[in-house]
Amino acid sequence: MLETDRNQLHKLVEEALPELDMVIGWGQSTDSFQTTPVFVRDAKQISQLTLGPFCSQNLTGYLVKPPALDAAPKEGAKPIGICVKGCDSRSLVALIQEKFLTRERVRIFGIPCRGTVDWNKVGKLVDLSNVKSATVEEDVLVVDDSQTTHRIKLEEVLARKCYGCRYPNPLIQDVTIGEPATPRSTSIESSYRDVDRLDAKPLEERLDFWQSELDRCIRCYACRNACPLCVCQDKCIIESREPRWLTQRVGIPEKFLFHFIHAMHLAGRCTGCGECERACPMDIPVTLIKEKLNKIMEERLGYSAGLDVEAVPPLLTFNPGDTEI
Amino acid sequence: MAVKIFIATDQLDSVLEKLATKIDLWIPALLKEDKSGPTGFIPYEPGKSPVFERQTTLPTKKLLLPQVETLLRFEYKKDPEGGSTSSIVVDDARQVRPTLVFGARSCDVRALITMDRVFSQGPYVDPYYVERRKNTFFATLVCEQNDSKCFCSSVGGGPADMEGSHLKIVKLDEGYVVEALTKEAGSLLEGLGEAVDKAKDTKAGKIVKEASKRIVGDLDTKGCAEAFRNRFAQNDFWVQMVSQCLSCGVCTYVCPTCYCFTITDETQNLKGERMRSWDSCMFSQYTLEASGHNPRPTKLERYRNRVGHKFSYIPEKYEGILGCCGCGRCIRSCPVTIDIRQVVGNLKENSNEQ
Amino acid sequence: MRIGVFVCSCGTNIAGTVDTKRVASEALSFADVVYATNYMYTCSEPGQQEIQKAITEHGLQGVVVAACSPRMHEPTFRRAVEKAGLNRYMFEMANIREHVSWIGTDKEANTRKALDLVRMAVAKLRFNAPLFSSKAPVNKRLLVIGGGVAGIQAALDCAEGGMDVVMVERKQYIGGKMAKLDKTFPTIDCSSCILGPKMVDVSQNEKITLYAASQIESINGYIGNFTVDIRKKATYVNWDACTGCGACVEKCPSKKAEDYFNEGLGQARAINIPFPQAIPKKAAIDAQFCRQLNGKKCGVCAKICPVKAIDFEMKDTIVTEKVGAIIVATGYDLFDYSVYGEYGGGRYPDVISGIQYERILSASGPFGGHIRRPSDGREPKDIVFISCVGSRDASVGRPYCSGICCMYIAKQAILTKDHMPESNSYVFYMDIRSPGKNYDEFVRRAQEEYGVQYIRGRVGKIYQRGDRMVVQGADTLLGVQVEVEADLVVLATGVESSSGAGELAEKLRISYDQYGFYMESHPKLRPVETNTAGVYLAGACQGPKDIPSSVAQGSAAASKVQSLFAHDTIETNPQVALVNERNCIACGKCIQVCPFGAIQWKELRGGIKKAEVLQTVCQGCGVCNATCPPKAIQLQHATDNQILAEVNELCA
Amino acid sequence: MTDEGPRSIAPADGTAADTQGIKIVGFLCNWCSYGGADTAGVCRFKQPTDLRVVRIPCTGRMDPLFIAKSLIYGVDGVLVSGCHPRDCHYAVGNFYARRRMEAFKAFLPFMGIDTRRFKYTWVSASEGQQWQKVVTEFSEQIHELGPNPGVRRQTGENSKVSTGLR
Repeated sequence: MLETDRNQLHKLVEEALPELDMVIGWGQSTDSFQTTPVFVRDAKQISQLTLGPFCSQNLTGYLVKPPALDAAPKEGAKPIGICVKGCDSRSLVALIQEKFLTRERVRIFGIPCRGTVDWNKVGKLVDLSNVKSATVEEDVLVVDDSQTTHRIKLEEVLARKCYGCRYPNPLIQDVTIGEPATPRSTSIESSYRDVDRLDAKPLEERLDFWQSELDRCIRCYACRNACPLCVCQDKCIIESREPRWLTQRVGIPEKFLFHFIHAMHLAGRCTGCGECERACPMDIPVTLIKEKLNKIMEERLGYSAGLDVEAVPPLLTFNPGDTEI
Repeated sequence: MAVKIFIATDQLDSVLEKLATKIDLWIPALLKEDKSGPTGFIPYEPGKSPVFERQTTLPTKKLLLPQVETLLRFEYKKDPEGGSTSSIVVDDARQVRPTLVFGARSCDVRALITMDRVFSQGPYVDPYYVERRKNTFFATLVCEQNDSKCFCSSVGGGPADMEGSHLKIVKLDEGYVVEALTKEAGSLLEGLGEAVDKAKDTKAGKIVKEASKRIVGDLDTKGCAEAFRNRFAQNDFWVQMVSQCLSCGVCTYVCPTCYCFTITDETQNLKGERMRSWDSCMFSQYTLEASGHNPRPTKLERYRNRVGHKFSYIPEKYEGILGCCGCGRCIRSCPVTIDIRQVVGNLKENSNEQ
Repeated sequence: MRIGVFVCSCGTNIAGTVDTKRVASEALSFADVVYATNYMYTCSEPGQQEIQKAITEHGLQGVVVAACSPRMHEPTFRRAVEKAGLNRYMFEMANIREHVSWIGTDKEANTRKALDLVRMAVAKLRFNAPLFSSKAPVNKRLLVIGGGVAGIQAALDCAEGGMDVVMVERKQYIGGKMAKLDKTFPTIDCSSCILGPKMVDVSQNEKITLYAASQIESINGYIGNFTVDIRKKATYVNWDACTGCGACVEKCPSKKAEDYFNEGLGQARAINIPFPQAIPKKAAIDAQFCRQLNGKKCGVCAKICPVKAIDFEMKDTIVTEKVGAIIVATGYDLFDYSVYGEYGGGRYPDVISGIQYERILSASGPFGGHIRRPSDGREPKDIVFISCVGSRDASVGRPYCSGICCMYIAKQAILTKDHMPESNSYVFYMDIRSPGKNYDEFVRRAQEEYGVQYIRGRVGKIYQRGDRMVVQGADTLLGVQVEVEADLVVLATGVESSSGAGELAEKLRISYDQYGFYMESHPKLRPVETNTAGVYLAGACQGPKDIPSSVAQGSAAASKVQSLFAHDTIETNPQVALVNERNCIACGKCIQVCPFGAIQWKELRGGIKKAEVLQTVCQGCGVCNATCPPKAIQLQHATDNQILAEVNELCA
Repeated sequence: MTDEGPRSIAPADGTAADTQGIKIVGFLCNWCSYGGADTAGVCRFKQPTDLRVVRIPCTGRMDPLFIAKSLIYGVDGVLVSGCHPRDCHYAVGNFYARRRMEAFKAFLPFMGIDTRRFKYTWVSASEGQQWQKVVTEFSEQIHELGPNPGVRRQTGENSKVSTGLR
C-alpha cells in the first residue's frame, strides 16, 4: 500500500514539478530510519521522496521562515509544492488565515496519515544505536538492529499527539495521495487525555512536574524554531534585548517564563502538530503546555486553530457577551 | 607501575561514594526517569547509578564552560550625602574545587584539545577556564557502544583514545578496571576497589586493543579546510545543504567543542553581575550588530559558519586541530536530522564542478 | 540618568501616616538618584520652585514626585519640570497619598509601601524617554447630538460665535421635551413662546445644518478631527420640496396613527406635522400606519401635494460630516408608569402621566387647552397628583431624585386652578424638593394661594369606583389612612436616561453610569467634559435637570467648544504606539486588534511590509502592544521595559 | 539612560530579598480603576498595605505575560482591574483583556501556579467602596496563601556546576 502511495506521489510530483518552484517533502536521512525534509527542485530528486509513518516533520514552517518566501506571489513566481499530513494541513490553514501565505502560493499534496512514529518510544524497546533497516508492514514496524528483527505494533510507538488526532486527513489540499484515514479521536475528551491526566494531579505535583521537566531545558529554542507558527523567529522576545523580557540565565524561572511566552504566543493559534515536542532534544513534553491552552480555547471559546482560513483567532477578537470569572 | 584497580559491578556504588569524599564527583546519568530518556552529567549522589551503556545526550562541556557563569559581581557605592555614585566595588574571587568526571568518553575528552587551544594556549588565556581545567579530572570509558552516528576516528580520535584523560575505565562483564594515567589520578584510587587479577587484566587489555583497532566513522576530513574555502561563495551548494535547518541551537548546545559565549551584565538597582553564557552561531543575535545590520542574516550563512568554523577556520588557525570531536551528538539531536558528515563529505565532492 | 526625588508631606495628609523624611533619605540610595528631599507642599509655588532649582543645581535629567495621585497633579508637575528645561515626560509620580497615607494607619507599613512606590517610579523613569507632541489641525465645526433646549442653546451659542454647527435630532422636530410643555415653572411663562423663537433661530441660522429624523451611525477620529456618519431616516417626503402646507395631513385617510407628540392622547394622521410650530415644519409619513406603504391602494398625499414632495420609494441615507468637537445633548425619557401596577397607569384611562397632563393643558394639545378626562371628555373636578413615580424608589431601580417632578406638579396644580377655579387638587408627596431660585416660594403659592392640598405619604392603591378613581394612601403626618375620590389622577413620572443612550455612548467612547446617564469628567471641576477629549455634555443626558440648568450646561459646553476652536491646531498626545520596524514581522495582528483603525501597512523599499501607527489617530490604549508577539510595537510611556522595570522592583 | 534592559531579578544566591511581608502588584487602568483607588483614598476607605500599583492606560495593554513574570519570580499576588465591560475608555480594550486574562487564569494552574494568586476585576472611578472591598478581600486571600515561593530558582543539575564564585 505504502509502495503504491509512494509511486502515486512520485508521479504527481513529476507531473506538477514543471509548474512549481519546488516541492517540499520527506526523504530518507543518513540513518536508516528517520526522515529528513527534502526540497525537490529537480526531477532527479523525485525518487528521494517518501511517505508513511516515519514522515514526522511538519514541513509547513519552511514556507514562512527565513530564507523567507513572500506571502504574495511575485510576478511570475511559481507556487511551491508541499506535502502535508492532516495535522500539518492545519498549520497551513493557520498560516493562510494569518496571511503569511496565500492559498495560490502553495500546491498541496495531501497525505492521509495513520500516525507517525516516535523514535524515542521505539528506543525503549529496541537499541537504536545500530539499526540496519526499519520498515513498515501494514500496522507493524519492523526494525532490524543487525542482530534481531523486532516487530512492533505501530499503535504502541506513535507520537503522543497522534492518539488524540481528530484530523488525520488534510483539511486543504490540491491532490490526495492514498485512502482517507480514520480519526483516532472524535471528541475533546479523547483528544486531551494527557492534559486531563496532569490536571487531575494536585497543584503541587503539577508544579513539581513542570519544574523537573523544564529543568532539563537548555534554551536551545529547537521547540520554537520547529514550530511553524512561531513566526517571529529572529525577532523573538525570548532573545530580544529591546524589550528585554529574559536574561541569559538558565534558572527555572527563566525556563518557565520562556515556555509561558511560547505558549501564550500560540494561544488560540497552535494547531497541535507536536513539532515543539518532537524537536526537543531533552524530551520535555512541551506540546502538552500548548494542548492545555488549546483545550481552554476549545472549551471556552469554541475555537480550534487551523480549521478555517476565514476564522479570526480568538484572542485577536472579542465578544461583548463573553463570560467571566 | 600505574595504579590499577578493579571494581565489581555491585561495588561500584560504594566505591563511588568513597571517591566522592575525596573529590567532587560527576557521573553520567539519566536526566529523566526513563531508560531511553536524555542523559547528562550530574553530581554523584549515593544510589544514583551511572549510565555507561550509551553516550550522554549532553556532553561534559558545561563542567569547564558552564552554560551560565558569573564572571564577577559588582556594586555601585553611593556617597551617602550627595547621592551620586562615587565608586564601584568589583568582586571576582573564585573558588574552584577539584572535580572528577567518572565515565566520560574519549570524544568528550578529545573536545578539550580544541577547548584548551582556544582558552588556555593564547593569545588570550581565560583564567576561568584554566582554573577549572586544572582542577577537573576525567575518568574515561573505553568506548564499545559507538553507534551509527559516531565518527570519532574520522577526526583524529578513537574509541580507546586516552589523550587528555586522567583515568581509564574498562568495562568488563563483572565490573570495571580503572587505571590511573597520571600520578595525581593514581592517588585518587588509593584504598579503593580490589587488585586487578591477571585474568581481568588480560580481558581488559583485549577490550582496549580491540577498541583501539576499531575505526569509527568513514568521513575523510583531509583537505576539507580548503574545500570549504572553495565552497564558501557557492550559494547553491549551501542552499542544498541547509534548506532543512531550523536555525535552532541544538547542535551547538550539545556539541562538546562549541565554545562560543556571550557576556551580559545584569544589574538590579546598585548591584549586579557580569555573566558569561553559551551563545550559538545558529542564532541571529550572535552576529547582530548594534546598527541593526546582521552579516549573517539567514540560516545559510549561519550553518555555513558552523561547518567552516569546525573544519576550516579552526584547523587553519590552530595548527590543524579540528573543531569537531566526532561524537555525533549534533546529528542525533537535530530535529530535522541534518548530518554534518554528509555536509563535510559533500564539500569535496564535485567541488571542481562549478 | 540623574534623578531627583521629591517627597511631599502634603501638610499632614501624607506625613501623618508616612515617614516622608525617611522615604526621601532612603530614596537617595536608589540607583541614579542623586538628589532627594522632603517638602511640606510640593505642589505649592515654592514647592515647584524647589524642584526647578534642584533641576538646575543638580543637573537633574529626571524627576520623581512622591505625593498625591497623578490624576490630580501630574499636569502641574509636568509643567513645572518643563519650565526648568526638562521634557515633561521625564517625570514620574508615586501616589503615596490616595494609595498609601489615606488608606492605612500603620506608619511603618505605609512608609515601606511608599518606598516601594518611589523605587518603582525611579525604576520606570530610568526607561523614560523624552516625548514630543505633534500638532493636528482643528476642524472648527461642531456636532450637536440632540435638538432639545440644551442642544439648541449650545448650537446657537456656537453659531453666534461664528462656528459651523451640525445638529442631529432623531425625532422629526427639534425642541425636545420642552416643546411639549404648556408653561414652565416657576414663572408660568409659556413654553412655546420662549422656546419657539430659539427653534426658529436654529432653522434660520446659516451656520447651523440641521438633520432632523436622523441618527448617529458611527463616529471615528479624535478631538479636532471627528468623522461622523449620520443616518437620515426615510420620511417618505422630500423635505427640500415640502413647504409644510399641511394639505397632505388634512387629506390623509389613515387617521388612527399614534400621536407621539400628544403622548398618545389624540390620534394623528399617517402623514403628519406634529405641531403647528414644528421646526423643521415638514411632513413625514409614519410607515406603520401608511396605507400605501403597507400595500394598500392609497397615495392620496402624493396626489394632493402641490410640490410633489411625496416619495414612497425613499430609503435611509448616510451622510458624512467632519467636525472638531461634539456636544451630546440627548436629553431624557420618562419613567414607564405601568411598572407600578397598583396605580393602574395604562389600565385606567384617567390615570395619566405628568407629560400627558401637560399636553392636556396646552392650547395646541388634543383638547385645545381645555382640561378634559381622556375617558369621557368630561371636565374633572377633583384631581390627584402623585409624586415620585419612578423616582427615589430602589425597588424599581430608580433610587435617585428626578429633581423636576415636585416643581412641575406644583405648576400643574396651579394651572388647574387657573383653568377651573372650582376644582380641587391633591398632591401625594414624599418630600418636597424645591431648591432652585424662587422654587420653594412657588410651591408655597400652590399650597397657600391656590389651595392645593398636599398630603405627605405614599399612595398604596388606585381603583375605579363608578366613573371616578379612588386613591388610597397614607397621610404620614397625621398618621391616618386617607382615601381621595378623584376624576383624574396625574402620576409625576420620573426622569430616566434616554433610550439608546448606551449604544450612543459606545459610539462616542464615553462612559455612562448604571442608570444610563453619561459620566462627566469630574463631578465638580469638569462637569461638561467627558473622558474622551472633544466630547462634551449638555442637559439631562448627564443626569436629571430642569430647563435653566440644561440651558446653562448647553452654554457651558458651547464655551468649552469655543475655547477649543480658538486654536487652529491642537497638540497631540505623544503617549501613543510606535513601531520598531526592525522587529516588526508584518503579521498584521496590531492592525487587526486596533480599536481605532490607527495602524496601517507601510511599504519599505523592496516591497517589505511593516506596520505603521497614525500618531494622530492612535489613542494610546496599548492593545496592539499587548498583542504584538515580538513586541515591535511599543506604547510610548508604558513600554514593556517600563512596566517590567516596575514589576522587577517587586520581584527582587 | 542605562544601557541594560529591565534587570532580572533572581539574586544570584537564590534568596528572596524581601522578608517584610506580602507584596501584591496591581495593574490598574488609568481611567477607571486607578481613579477608583483614588476615590477610595479620598474617602479614607482603609485597606491592607500590601498592594503596589502599576498604572497602565487600559487593561487592553495588559499582556498576560506580565502576570506570568510576576508570579514566576515570586510576587505574591497579581490584581488586574479596569473599566467595566462596555465602559472602556478605549471602547473595547477590556474586552480583549477579559478573554486573554480568562484564558490565562484557566491556564495558570496547569503549570502548577496557584490561580488564586491572580485576580482580575472591574472597578469604575466612582466605586471607591468596591475598590476597598476588592483590595481587602484579595489581600486577605493572599495572606491566607502566604508568600509565593515562585518557581524553584535554581536548577537541579546546572546549578551545581561550580559557578567559579564563592
